[in-house]
Formats: sequence, C-alpha cells, structure tokens
Amino acid sequence: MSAPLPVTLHFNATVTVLPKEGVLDPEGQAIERALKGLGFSEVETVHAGKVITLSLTAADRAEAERRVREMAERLLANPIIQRYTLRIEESA
Amino acid sequence: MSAPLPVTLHFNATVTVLPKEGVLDPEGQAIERALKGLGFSEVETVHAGKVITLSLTAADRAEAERRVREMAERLLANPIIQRYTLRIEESA
Amino acid sequence: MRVGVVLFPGTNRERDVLTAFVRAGAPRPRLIWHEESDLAGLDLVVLPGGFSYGDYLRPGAMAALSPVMTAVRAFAARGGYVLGICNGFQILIEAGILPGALLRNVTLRFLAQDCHLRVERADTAFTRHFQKGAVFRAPMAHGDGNYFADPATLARLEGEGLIAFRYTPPAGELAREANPNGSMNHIAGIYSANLRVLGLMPHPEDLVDPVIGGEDGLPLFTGLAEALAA
Amino acid sequence: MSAAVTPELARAFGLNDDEYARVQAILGRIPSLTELGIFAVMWSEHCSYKSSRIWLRKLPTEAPWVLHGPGENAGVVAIGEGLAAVFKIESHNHPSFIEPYQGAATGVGGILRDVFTMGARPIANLNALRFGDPAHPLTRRIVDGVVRGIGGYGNCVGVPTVGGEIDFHPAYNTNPLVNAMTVGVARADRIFLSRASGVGNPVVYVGAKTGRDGIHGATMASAEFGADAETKRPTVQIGDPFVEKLLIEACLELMETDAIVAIQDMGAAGLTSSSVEMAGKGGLGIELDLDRVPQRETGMTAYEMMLSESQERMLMILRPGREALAERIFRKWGLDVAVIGRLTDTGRLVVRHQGRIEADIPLGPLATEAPVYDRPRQAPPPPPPPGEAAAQDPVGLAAALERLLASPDRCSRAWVWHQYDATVGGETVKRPGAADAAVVRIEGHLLALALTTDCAPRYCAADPRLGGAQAVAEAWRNLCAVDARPLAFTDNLNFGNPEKPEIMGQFALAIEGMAEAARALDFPVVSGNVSFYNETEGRAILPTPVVGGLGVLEDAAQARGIALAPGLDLVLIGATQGALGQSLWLREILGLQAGAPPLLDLAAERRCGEFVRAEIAAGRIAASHDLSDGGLLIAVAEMALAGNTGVSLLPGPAGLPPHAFWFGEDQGRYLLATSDGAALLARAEAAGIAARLIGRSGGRDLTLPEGTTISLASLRACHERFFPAFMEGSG
Ligand SMILES: Nc1ncnc2c1ncn2[C@@H]1O[C@H](COP(=O)(O)OP(=O)(O)O)[C@@H](O)[C@H]1O
Ligand SMILES: [Mg+2]
Repeated sequence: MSAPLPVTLHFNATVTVLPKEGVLDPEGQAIERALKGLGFSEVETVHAGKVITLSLTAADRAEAERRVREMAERLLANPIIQRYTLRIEESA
Repeated sequence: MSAPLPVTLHFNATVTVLPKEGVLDPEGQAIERALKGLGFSEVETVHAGKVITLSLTAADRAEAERRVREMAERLLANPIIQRYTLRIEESA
Repeated sequence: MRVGVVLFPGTNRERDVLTAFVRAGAPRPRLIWHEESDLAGLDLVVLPGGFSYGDYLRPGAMAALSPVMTAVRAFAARGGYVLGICNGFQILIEAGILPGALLRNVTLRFLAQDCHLRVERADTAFTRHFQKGAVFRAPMAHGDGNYFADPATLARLEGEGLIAFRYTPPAGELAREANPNGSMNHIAGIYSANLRVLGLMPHPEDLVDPVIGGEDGLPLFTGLAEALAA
Repeated sequence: MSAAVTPELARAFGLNDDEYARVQAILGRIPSLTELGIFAVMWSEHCSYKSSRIWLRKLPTEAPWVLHGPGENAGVVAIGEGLAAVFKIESHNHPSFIEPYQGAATGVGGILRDVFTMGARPIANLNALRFGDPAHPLTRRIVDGVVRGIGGYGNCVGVPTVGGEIDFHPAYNTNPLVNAMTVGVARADRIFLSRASGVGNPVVYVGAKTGRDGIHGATMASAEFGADAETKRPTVQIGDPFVEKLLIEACLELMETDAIVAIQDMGAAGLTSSSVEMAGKGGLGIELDLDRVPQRETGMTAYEMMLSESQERMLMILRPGREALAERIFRKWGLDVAVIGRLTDTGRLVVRHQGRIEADIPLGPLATEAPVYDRPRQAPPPPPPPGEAAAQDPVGLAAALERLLASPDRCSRAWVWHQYDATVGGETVKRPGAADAAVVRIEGHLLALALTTDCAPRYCAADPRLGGAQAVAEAWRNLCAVDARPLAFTDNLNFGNPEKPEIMGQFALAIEGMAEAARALDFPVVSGNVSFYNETEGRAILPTPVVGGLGVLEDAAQARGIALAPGLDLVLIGATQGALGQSLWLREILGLQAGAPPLLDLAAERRCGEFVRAEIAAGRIAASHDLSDGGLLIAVAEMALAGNTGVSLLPGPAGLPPHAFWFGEDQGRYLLATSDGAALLARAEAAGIAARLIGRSGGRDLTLPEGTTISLASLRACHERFFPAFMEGSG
C-alpha cells in the first residue's frame, strides 16, 4: 500500500535577470560606450543584468522549473523593472 | 577585381560571468541563505554573477564568436576572479 | 615635487587629495584629464577615489582602459611614484599594475565608517612619516574593497613585504571585526615590488585637519612631500 | 498620434470636468492628446500646488539675507564672504514605495539638480525618512531599498550625505516618506535663474537621452494609491548617478562662461514643465522641435516626449552663438546636447514633431488660469488634554532608559549612516551622530554651514498647529546647539488627501504654526515642497511637515558636538515642567499615544537659543545637545555614548516626579557641558534663563540619581541593537 519512493533528481538552474524593455539600463549603456571606445564598432546595443546559478533537487524537471520560477518571482528578480529567463538542466 | 561584397549578419551574444572556483562569492551565499529562509530547502548551492547581452554584426558566426570572446577577455570578465561563457545566436 | 591627479569621468575625491597635499606643504597638484597621456615631469601620479564610469561592470574596469592608464603603466615601469586611493586602487588592480582583485565587501553593503590601519613598514616614500607598527585612523567609503589574491600572489606579497596597511583595532592586533570588508589577511593596501606604487582602500586624505576631526592621515602626504622634494 | 480626446480621457488624466472645460476655453477647441497631457501635468497637484498655494502664502519668506525665496528651483541665502547657500528639500514618497531603491535614488538625483541648476556646487545631502511598523511585512524591504538607494546615488555623485532623520510608525506602512534635501554653495553674484529672455535665443537640451520613463509620474504623485498600485509600476524611473555627476561638472563648467541666459532642470513632467516655466516666467513664447530631442527609444510620440520623466536632463536658454561652446563642454563630459527650439515673442508653447504641430498653447492662461482651490477644512478635534495616566512610573528610570534607547525611534542610526559616504569632499566637520546638526565647511574658507532635518509627526497628529511650530523650532534649536546662526529653512509638507476636509484642516493649521514659529525666530522659508495624497486605501499618514534648517558658522572650528569628555559639569538650559503628553516615554513604557504635545514658548525658545550660541561662541562650552524625543535622560545617555565618558547625575527638582523630569519632552531646552557649571548657572540666571546643574562627567558608567549604575557598554549594546538585528534578520 505504500506510495512509490520519490526519486530525487539533481538539477542545475540558471536564472538570467535583465532590465525590462524600455527601462533605462545605465550599466548596459556604460559597457556599450566602453566597448565602442575599445574599437568594437560592430556592437549595436548592450544590456547588463544578473545571473544566478543554482543547484537543487526535485522530483522531476517540471517541479524544478516550477520551484525556480517561484524563486525568481519572489526573490531573484524585481518584476517592476526586470524580466528574467530560466534554464534548467538535469545534472549527474 | 573587386572582392566579394562582405555580407553582414546580425548576432545576439550572451556573456555570462561568474566567480571562479575558489573565489569568495558573498552575493551567491546571501542569496542561498535568503532562498533557504524563504523555505526553498531543496536548494544546494548558489552563485551570482553578471550577464551581458549584446547585439552585433559580423561576417559569420565564427567572427562573431571571436570578437565577443575578445570583448570578454579585454573588458567583460576579470580572469583573476571570474570565468565566463559565451552563447551566440544569429538573429533575424 | 610635481604631483598629477588624474580625473576620470566619475572621479569625486580629487579635491580632497589636492587639499591634503596643500595642507602637507606640497605645491598644488596638477589635474590630468583621463584622455591625456603626457605625464612628463611628474614625480607622483595620484588616482583619487570616486566612481569612475559609475563603477559599472566592475569598479575600475573601464577606467583601466583609458589612455591615461597606458601612460601610468609606462610611468610606473620607469620607476615613477603612483598612489591609488579607493577607486584609484581598484583601477591600478584592473590595469594590472598591482596584483589581486577587489571583490564586493562581505557585508554586501557600502561601508562608510572610520577604520584603523596598521603601518606594516615605515621605510617607503609613502610611510616614512609613520612609525612601523603604528595604527592610524582613516575614513573608508567603498562597496568593493574586499582584497583577494590567489595563494601564490598572496604568499609573494607577504614574503616580499609588499603589504602596506592592514585593518586592525586601534591597538594593532589582528581581529576579524576590524576587517569589515572581509579582505584576505586584513589587507587594506599593497605596494608594487619596487615599493613605488601604493594602492589602498581607505581615505587618509579625508583626515588631514583637526577641524575635520584629526590629522591622522597627514603623515602620508607630508612624507611624500619630503621624499619627493625636488 | 491623436487619440480621441474626450471628457473621460481628461478625467483619466486627472482633470476634473471644470478644469477640462477651462482647457477648452483657453484653446477655443478640443485639445490634442499632447496638449491634454501638458495641461494635466501642469495643473496636477504636484506642479500647480492648487490645493496648497493659498496656504503657502502665509509662510514668511523674507529676511535681509534671503536672496531668492520660494519660486525658484531652490532657495538662496547669503552666508557671508560673497557666498550664497542654495538649498531645497523634495519628496519622492510614492516612487519609493513602488521601487524603494530607484525611488529614493532618483529622489536624491532630482533634488541635486534643483540645486546645481542655480549654479551651486552641491556640498551636502540630507534626508528625512518615515517607515512603517518594523513588524509590518513590507517595512524591512523598504528600509533596505531606500537606504541603499540614497547611498547608491549620493555616494556615486560624490556629495556627502551628512544628516537626516528616521522614524517608524504604522501610519507609514504602505506609504513611506522619502524626503531628500540638497545644499549647495555658489558665489552670491553668480546665481542662475530659470526666467528666459531674448527672443530668438536657442533652447538647448543637455544630459541623458529621453525614454519612456515615468510618463505620468507627476500625475501619479497627485493621486491616492488604491489597491491597484501594482499596475502603476511601469512608470518608475531609473537613476544614473554617473551621468548626474557628469552633468554637475559640465553644467558648472559652462556656468563659468557667459553662455547661459536661463536654466532649469527637467524634473516632474520633464520637458513640459521646464519649457513652460522658463518661457512663462520670461513672458515669452517657446517653440520646440521634438525631432531634435535625443531619444533612447524609437517611435516615441510627442505626448511621450513631452511627459517623459527620464532623469539627468536639463534645459537651458543660451546666448546667441554660444551653442558651440556648450556643445564642446557637454561632449567632453560625454553627454548629449542638442538645440531643440528657440524663444519666440508669441507667448505660446508650440511643439512640432515629424512635420506636425502637436501642441500650441498660450502660456499666459496656462499659468494664470491654473486652478487654485480653497478646499473645505475641518478643524481637527481639539488637542487631547494631558493625561492622568502618566502620573505613575511603573518601571523606574533605569529600565525606561534602556527601553527607550533600544526603541526603533530612538536607537542608534549608525547602521544607516554607515552606508552613506559622509566624508567625501574632505570638509565634513560634524558627521551624522556627532552633533545636533551636521556641519560642513566651505572649501577654502573658515565658514561652515549647519544643516538639519526635523519633524515630530506624533505631535502634529495631536495638534497640527503646535506640531508645525515645533518642527520649525526644533530645527532652529539644532542649529543653535552647534553654534550656527540659523538663517532659513526649506520645508516638505507631507500630508494625506487634501480633498478630505480633515486633512486640509491639519494642513492649514500646521502651516499657521510653522509661520508663527518662523516669524518669532526670524527664520524664513526659502523653498519647499508639498506632497499630498499620502494615503493608502483611505488611510492617511501622520501629518509630517518636515523642516530642513540651515545656519552658518563664521568659523567651522567653533562648531560643538555632543561628545562628552570627563570632568565636566552638565547644565540643563530651559524650563522643565515634565511634559509627558505624546512623549516617547508614554508610548514606549505605557503603550499610550495620548495627551497634548509639549507647549512651545517661542520667546523663551529664542532667548535660550541665543544664550547657548553666545556661551559656545565665548569658548565656554565643551559639548552641547538639544533635548528632543525622550527628554533629558536620553540626551545625557547620547552625550555619554558619543564621548565614551560616564556621567553621575544629581536628583531632579522636588515636586516633579523623577520620570517626568528625566523623560518629559518640554521644548526649548539644551544640555551643555562646561568646566565651570556654577559660572554658567550664574550667567543664565543673570540672563533670566532657567538652568540647573544635573550632573558631572567621568568614569565608564551612567549613575542615576537614585544610585543605579549602568555601564556604558551595556547602554551601547541597547542603543545599537535594533537596526542590525532588524535589517540582517533574514537575507
Ligand atoms: N511647502 C513649501 N514651502 C515653501 N515653498 C514651497 C513649498 N512647496 C513648494 N515651494 C516652492 O514652490 C516652487 C515649486 O516647487 P516644485 O514644483 O517642487 O519645484 P520643482 O520645479 O523644482 O519640482 C519652488 O520654488 C518651491 O521651493
Ligand atoms: Mg526644479
């Protein structure tokens, strides 16, 4: 009658947090100017943001993704000025 | 006698910069504590870094990659404390 | 003595440094714009504090690439004296003129408070008016002052006596609470191998006047004025 | 783009039907969308002061040393040696709730621009902050973001943050107050004003590019928050202190030349208010060609450009032919510069974009027909009688002292100001925590300015008139305590919804009280700001009229701090009745917010302040502290902690319960440390001033009159516990 033992899998997640479209990105602008100053004239636009990598356990990929999304919404990104993207990979 | 007109392609590049192994990452640690404090006990380790996204033109993917790598080495990452990864995609 | 003070976009403690040299009896330094590259005739180049290029990306990273830094590198290689304070120290490090890196403070907060610095050697142009082992007070004001170096570099700095100042309590012993930014080996400032380039995080230039709260930082400037007197 | 302009749209823009009718009458037609936007922001509460204007006129604004009073970007007072101090305070309350870091940061940026616009180099920043109950779930995040934001901006631009104040109260739970003050110094004969002149002169835009930031920020600041505050979020502006620093240097460099006729920062309602105000004050017209505005985003409409609140921008009128000079200086500093229009003699604002006229508005009526309201007022209930509850002391002096010193409103703020660079510039004589007012010397001079921000909202809530007067008197007192000659103040009137009679009643009375104190103390208002609609879901903040005071010291070296040295007599100056109504003791020990606030005797206030200044100037005072929240014993403890020197206290007067003597908040009092207490008492008596010897400094303990001894170490632990524990509580 016992439920199947939950398997725990390991995942690596990368949360990339960038300024929302249209929101001023002073750091990106400063980097853009610096790159152009170094002669990288092929550069068009630059944005700067944060990346958070984390390892975690979850029953499956869907759960890992759901949890990391929750972390992003509650702590890692500020929805007023930032947007975020997730990448999740199962690890060894 | 004229050389073939160089085609210019557009690329989006993402440079992800993270603390090197063995370098203190107080921000990653603080995020880890905060996540655990919020009840995300499945989190194991956290690292925090920077992401720089840029759009640029180049003749081909190899050139785009070479140039972005050069940007990373000269400005975007500090090899003493950071490692970086690149991702390049051709854009419309 | 001819002193040049470099101005980057975002430098904000240049006037503090000018005042400190004037109070030390030195001639008023000349301001050098970051796009200049002529340092001829100078005895000492100062990179003052501030937020060059807004501290974006990494403090000092963009300033390190400016024309004047190519000149400063050559100037230092010729044996010129260079003093980098706070953001100036970060720039020297990013430019590879001094080794290591300055990470974010362990507190993850900007630290603006007085600290105490122990003088590790008193036989340099910068510290000749201090006693070896003396402790003096200096304001600190930075977000990224947490000194880091790989083990080999650290061993070399220690072994060759290139640590200039360490954070300590007023009595001079080593104590973790007195090292608020978390620097390795409590390092607040380091020298180049020839002892002619000094980088440090705190601001002795902001404590050179009894009316402002003390003259603890003045010996650095009077010492330099004497050492480099033409 | 011209969306159909309808009365509904006008209402959505914050114009009521009567106001919208006036717009149509002025134009003689239906406004374009851009015109509607311009009228809406210019007639918003924030820009037009429509509910407050008639009341602000009651404040005294003149004195021989006042060079420019309200009406300019900032107030200007002569401080001697041909110099002038330029200063103002401004609120950024709503943005700081929505995005605490950026809200506070851009608040600092905005007030800096008001000051350097006038040609002054900013030499100090201060702030006044009010947060919700520490136990409220949002409070910690807001405190963290606001403190980081103030530091993040001020530290980067290199202007020392030297003072401020912080209180907590549940009334600010979802409506924190962030008031930022900047003080600058200029040559008195080189003040730049915003009045445009010279038909044909170029209108020049400098600074950062225009994006879609904060469109409708000004109208947002003029509307109460509902539960839908979240949906208003995209209007938040982002600050770039690096660009601001460049802008300061570039503007001051251009100001050394003769190029500038008039200059105005682009604050609330950006291009609209700056162009309208400059041309309007000059009685001229102005033409703008929006195609020339430096733009950060593509496809911006005229409406968006006129209303954008992108930060770090300025508008200037140049003398003809000086465009190239300006361009060279701004390019050197890496900033955008563009001629975007010229002055005309039409008296109209004409806005062109992509070959179309998007707005054509007569400036005269836009200003003269702006609404002004005498809103209904309801007198608040009379101040409550002093309570009986305070007669008994259930805990004793020692326990009460420890509790008060540890309370959020009285504990050490070092955790906060240790994140603010207070020393940059090398001229900070008295840093936060060192004295009642911050003291900053003027480079190359002995002269110094003393600066303070003050307000006791709990007094204002109980008796707005008395509370308003008290805020002015307290600022004045703080300046006297460091031996500065008080010159003038700037004020930030933070109130709830003015459409509610009880709020308007508070507002009017607070102003009357402020005016009365200002007159009695010869301490005029030279600039200020009104922030209404500080309410969430119908609940208003406490009335909070913050006063930012400025005084001058002829010699920075004479400034006194609060730090005690051993071997000194402590003398209390001013009369003590033991006023416990609305006191911190009552609140923290008995849990009561009750009774009438302490009375203010403005004549005695003035006598005591002048006496204290004369004593310090004569070199007889080693340390000085004014008495405020928490009363005498708190002041003693603060002086002891600041100097790391103990004190032995003498018993208080017979006939007054000890807790009333030691914790009463009677106004107009100071605590002075001097080597000869008897002589000081004699001089006070001769001057007709109440004075009393209360103890002597020395040792490492505070010894209370009944003999209890508390070590400085344990007092310090109480004092310093709250902020780190609260803020580092979790992540
Ligand atoms: N409470 C007040 N007391 C005195 N003057 C005030 C007050 N509120 C506003 N003012 C003055 O009214 C003018 C307009 O203020 P404001 O709209 O805040 O200026 P800005 O255009 O710089 O934002 C300024 O001169 C200001 O000093
Ligand atoms: Mg203004």
